[in-house]
Amino acid sequence: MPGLEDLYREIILDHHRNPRNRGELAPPASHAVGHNPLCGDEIDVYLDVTDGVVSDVKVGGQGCSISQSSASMMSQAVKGKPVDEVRALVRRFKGMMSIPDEDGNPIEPDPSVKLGDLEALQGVVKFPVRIKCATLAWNTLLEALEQR
Amino acid sequence: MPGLEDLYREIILDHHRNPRNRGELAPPASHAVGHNPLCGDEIDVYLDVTDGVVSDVKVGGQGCSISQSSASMMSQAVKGKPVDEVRALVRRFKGMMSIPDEDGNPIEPDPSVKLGDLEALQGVVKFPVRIKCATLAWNTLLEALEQR
Amino acid sequence: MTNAQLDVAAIKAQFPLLQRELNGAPLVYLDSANTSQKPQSVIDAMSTFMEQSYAPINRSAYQLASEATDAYEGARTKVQRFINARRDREVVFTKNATESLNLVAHSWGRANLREGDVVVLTQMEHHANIVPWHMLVQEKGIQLRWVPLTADGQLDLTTLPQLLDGAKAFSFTAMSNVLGTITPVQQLCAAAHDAGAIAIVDGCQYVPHNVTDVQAWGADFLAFSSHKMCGPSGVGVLWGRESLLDAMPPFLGGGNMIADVRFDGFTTAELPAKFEAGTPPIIEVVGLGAAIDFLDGIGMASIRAHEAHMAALAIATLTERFGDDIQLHGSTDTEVRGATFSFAFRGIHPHDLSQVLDQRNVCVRAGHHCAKPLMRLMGVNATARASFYLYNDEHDIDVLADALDGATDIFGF
Amino acid sequence: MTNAQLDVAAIKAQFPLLQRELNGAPLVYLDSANTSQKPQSVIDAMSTFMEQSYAPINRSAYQLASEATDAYEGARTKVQRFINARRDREVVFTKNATESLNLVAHSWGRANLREGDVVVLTQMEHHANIVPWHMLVQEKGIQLRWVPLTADGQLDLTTLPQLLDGAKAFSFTAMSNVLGTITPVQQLCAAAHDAGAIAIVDGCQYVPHNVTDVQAWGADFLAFSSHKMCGPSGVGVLWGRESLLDAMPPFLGGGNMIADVRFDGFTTAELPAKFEAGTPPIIEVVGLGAAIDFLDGIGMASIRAHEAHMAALAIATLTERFGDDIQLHGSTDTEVRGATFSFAFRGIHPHDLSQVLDQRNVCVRAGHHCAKPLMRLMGVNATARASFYLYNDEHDIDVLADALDGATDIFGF
Ligand SMILES: Cc1ncc(COP(=O)(O)O)c(C=O)c1O
Ligand SMILES: Cc1ncc(COP(=O)(O)O)c(C=O)c1O
Repeated sequence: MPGLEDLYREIILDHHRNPRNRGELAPPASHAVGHNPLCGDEIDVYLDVTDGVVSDVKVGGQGCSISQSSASMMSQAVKGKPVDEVRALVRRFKGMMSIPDEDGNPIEPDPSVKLGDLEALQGVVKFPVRIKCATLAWNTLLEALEQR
Repeated sequence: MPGLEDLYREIILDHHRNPRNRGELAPPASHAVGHNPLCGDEIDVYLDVTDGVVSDVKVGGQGCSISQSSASMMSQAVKGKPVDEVRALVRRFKGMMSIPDEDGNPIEPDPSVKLGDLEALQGVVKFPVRIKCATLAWNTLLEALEQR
Repeated sequence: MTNAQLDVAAIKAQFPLLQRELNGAPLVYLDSANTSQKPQSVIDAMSTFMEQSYAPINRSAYQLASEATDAYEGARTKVQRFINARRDREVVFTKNATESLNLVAHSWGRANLREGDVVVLTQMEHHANIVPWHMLVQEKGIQLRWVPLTADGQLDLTTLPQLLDGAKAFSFTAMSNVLGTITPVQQLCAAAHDAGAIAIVDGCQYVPHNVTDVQAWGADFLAFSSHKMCGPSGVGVLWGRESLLDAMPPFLGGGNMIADVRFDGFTTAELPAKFEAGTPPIIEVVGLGAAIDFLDGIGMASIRAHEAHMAALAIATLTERFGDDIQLHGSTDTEVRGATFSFAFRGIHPHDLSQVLDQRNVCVRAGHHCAKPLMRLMGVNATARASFYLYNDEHDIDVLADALDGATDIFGF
Repeated sequence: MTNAQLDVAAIKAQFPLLQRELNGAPLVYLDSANTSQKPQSVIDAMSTFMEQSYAPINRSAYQLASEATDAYEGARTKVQRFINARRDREVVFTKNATESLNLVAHSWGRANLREGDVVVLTQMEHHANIVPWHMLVQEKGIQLRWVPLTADGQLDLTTLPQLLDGAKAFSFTAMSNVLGTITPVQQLCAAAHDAGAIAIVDGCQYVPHNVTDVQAWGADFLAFSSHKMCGPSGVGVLWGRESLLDAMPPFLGGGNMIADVRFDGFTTAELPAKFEAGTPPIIEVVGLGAAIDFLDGIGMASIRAHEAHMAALAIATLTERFGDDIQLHGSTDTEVRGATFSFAFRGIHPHDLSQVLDQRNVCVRAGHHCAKPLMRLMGVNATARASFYLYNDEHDIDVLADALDGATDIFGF
């Protein structure tokens, strides 16, 4: 059994205690709500995109330490990034979570996409039930991107 | 395992080979069709009742030796009997087949009701799957009685 | 209250999974409200049946098939007796309680409910007793009314007559899977009947833990699942009042449920076959029969007494140790609650809590427990839930408490 | 054709029930088209799972639950590979093939069929692929058309284009449970698609006996049952094309199939959860996974070859011994038939025949085989049916023939 220290890295607990970019954005910002039907967690992602760049992002909702810190780290990572880089990052992150691509094949890591702090979430893979927690914010982000 | 001789008594095989009262009765005779959904057997019972007495009865349809001979013996047994005696006989016969009454209780044999040749069907009880074959004609008879 | 009635150590010894050690320590399984573990006798009954008597039922004439049919139909009689139903043809085997409730909503509902008709539910229902009715809202335009709750998680019956006024059905749980609340089933059935409504009881959480008597209740339908009562997955029960079942249209179509099929139509078989389309869960029904034998051997009244004792002890232990840091949802009165506890602990998210408890082999569920409307009412997304069954002992409560202490070390804020 | 590929003695040895002796003689089980026996590996997989890893799936965070979830979802992947589906989310676990077909008729049918719409079936369908459509005739006023049969029990495809003209769905069996006929599935799927209809395949009798490839077929839905393929009862499969499943409304409502539930409505979960309401047949799905491992270990192509050999040998033996006294229904061409034989013998009613065969421990089914429309077409109420599977050997054919001879002694007329 993998140890809890693999899951609850200090940086994760920090984001959990002090979540970044909490709040809402008024329309015309896009807004998506993600549910984890297994545990009832809900995440709101608000997104402003200006000239193809994520100019602002806010996160709302409730969830466990993993889903909350993943959302917080996600918000930091995507803010100011061009939309196509954001998409590449989502893909890279999902690959790290061993989520397969559309065709069910493993996602090869793209070395040009840097994960930075997000690597702290790597340990989640050892706790398969928590993968859905970690990816919730990211799927909701994708939905918010679709809505534009 | 009970032997086949318990099931296929000579009198049963005789009724199977030479079924009595085969045929149809024209309306206003009542007519009911019984299905054994398990094996697909079908039995037609036609019934004329005059002054409270079963004045004529005919049997149609197809089935196995047990259902056919039971129908044939039934037709002999009820012809000419008052309807209430017929009902008592059905009850007695079902009791012999260890069919419980409406409330799920065993039917006590009523010694005043004579089974006669029908006792040959007693051995069917040892072959529970065949009980439905033996009772098919009798249930259909009840239905034909209801229809009047 | 003493625990003299139940020899838990002896019971626990009959559950192979509870002998399992993970990371060098035994499992403390506190998730029986979700699904229960299986005693050796049930496992063996299924294996032996497959090894010696497996065959199609109700279809073939040979001896093996008739042995299998006897085993299957024998289990039906066991279920009938276990819930004190009047006749065994009132007992329908489904795949789970969810199918049982869908069967009622679909078959009884479609035949008896028109636009504007009212069905009354309670605010603490499981999704299985909500979504099938929502589907009828969408399809038929029926209306739902909800019995509200008191602060300690019991049904607030003050407005029940108004809610039931003009209603066609009242469908409610006999025991909440979130709060542990046991509802006054007999009284609720009577209230439904007074209003001219039928009474549908979700017995998922009640039947495994208490003496059940559908005739004493005066209920019209009862749904429950084998897997929560020491039986296998893959089989549920719908009991229904004969006259209602007889009058209902069929649910699933196929083999076994027909009297005749032609190119241009079909007629249905008698009860209970009418509602058992296709090859039934033969092995599983046999397993359920063995589970009933097992539970009967211990005695449902003793099981209930043990669980009331466990509930009282859990409340005492946890509040003593953690005071205001733990919030146990639901009533503290063990007369109206079973041994299923949702709780909040020191602001730690239930998912994290269950992860940390798992480190000590304590299995509790975290989530919405398929009762999202209730969760919203409680103002939470999720709770942690510890549920005790006949194989849990007093020591398990201490292990839980110790493990909770450990959680604080990580999320110490 | 030789039988070099299959070591039947070794296979038979793995089935405990086939070792059983009744009245001092071994069983000759010839009713696998009805339901199949279970190998030790399947029985053990279920017991071991219950003893060591049983827990709720997809709901709880602790390690035991995640082991159970892996076992359950791992079996889904096995099924996916076994039928060569594109993705595992296209694989839905039901309670049996009957539920699978009802699911399609109900959910796809209700969403896509209006009054007057045409669904095409064949005259040799099982009730499970007739009655759900009859229900839609009653409820929605759809129309059914029937593909006729040739004299030797194959599909008569001469009028297929006309029958399919304007049809919305074509639902057909890949192999008849009465006649043994294997239908040209790929061609039928293509014909359906040419006409703009979807193709629904009842694979109950095909999947256990042949290599299945839903992508090569170009099918849209496939239904089959675990219990006919060496797996436990209580679980069936519906495979569906992802785009169709995604677009369909749910079937049963309850836990697991929802994304959200409120007092005023619900939203559905993603595939496959959307169609798996309530606690699924966890233990049974694990058993099905073990059955697939077992069948894969032998190889479906070898199983098919063995059964073609058995079919040819049965035809040769029985006609040689009984000439015109036996009438084997269906084709004699083993390219288009499996080893399932309905037959008539010397005017003896099938029920009586099976009773007499049972005296020699030969288990055959007598009845309408849930195909009453076909029976009427054949001009009979019932047939006797002997069906062979991978554990039947050439000797079983001889025992059957000897037992048939014995029947004449009693009904010698
Ligand atoms: C061709 C065919 N379709 C459907 C079914 C129904 O399968 P089940 O009874 O497992 O639902 C069967 C088996 O009885 C069958 O042989
Ligand atoms: C109160 C209640 N109702 C219904 C259900 C549904 O039971 P199942 O999942 O066995 O269908 C459950 C269990 O999950 C329950 O606790």
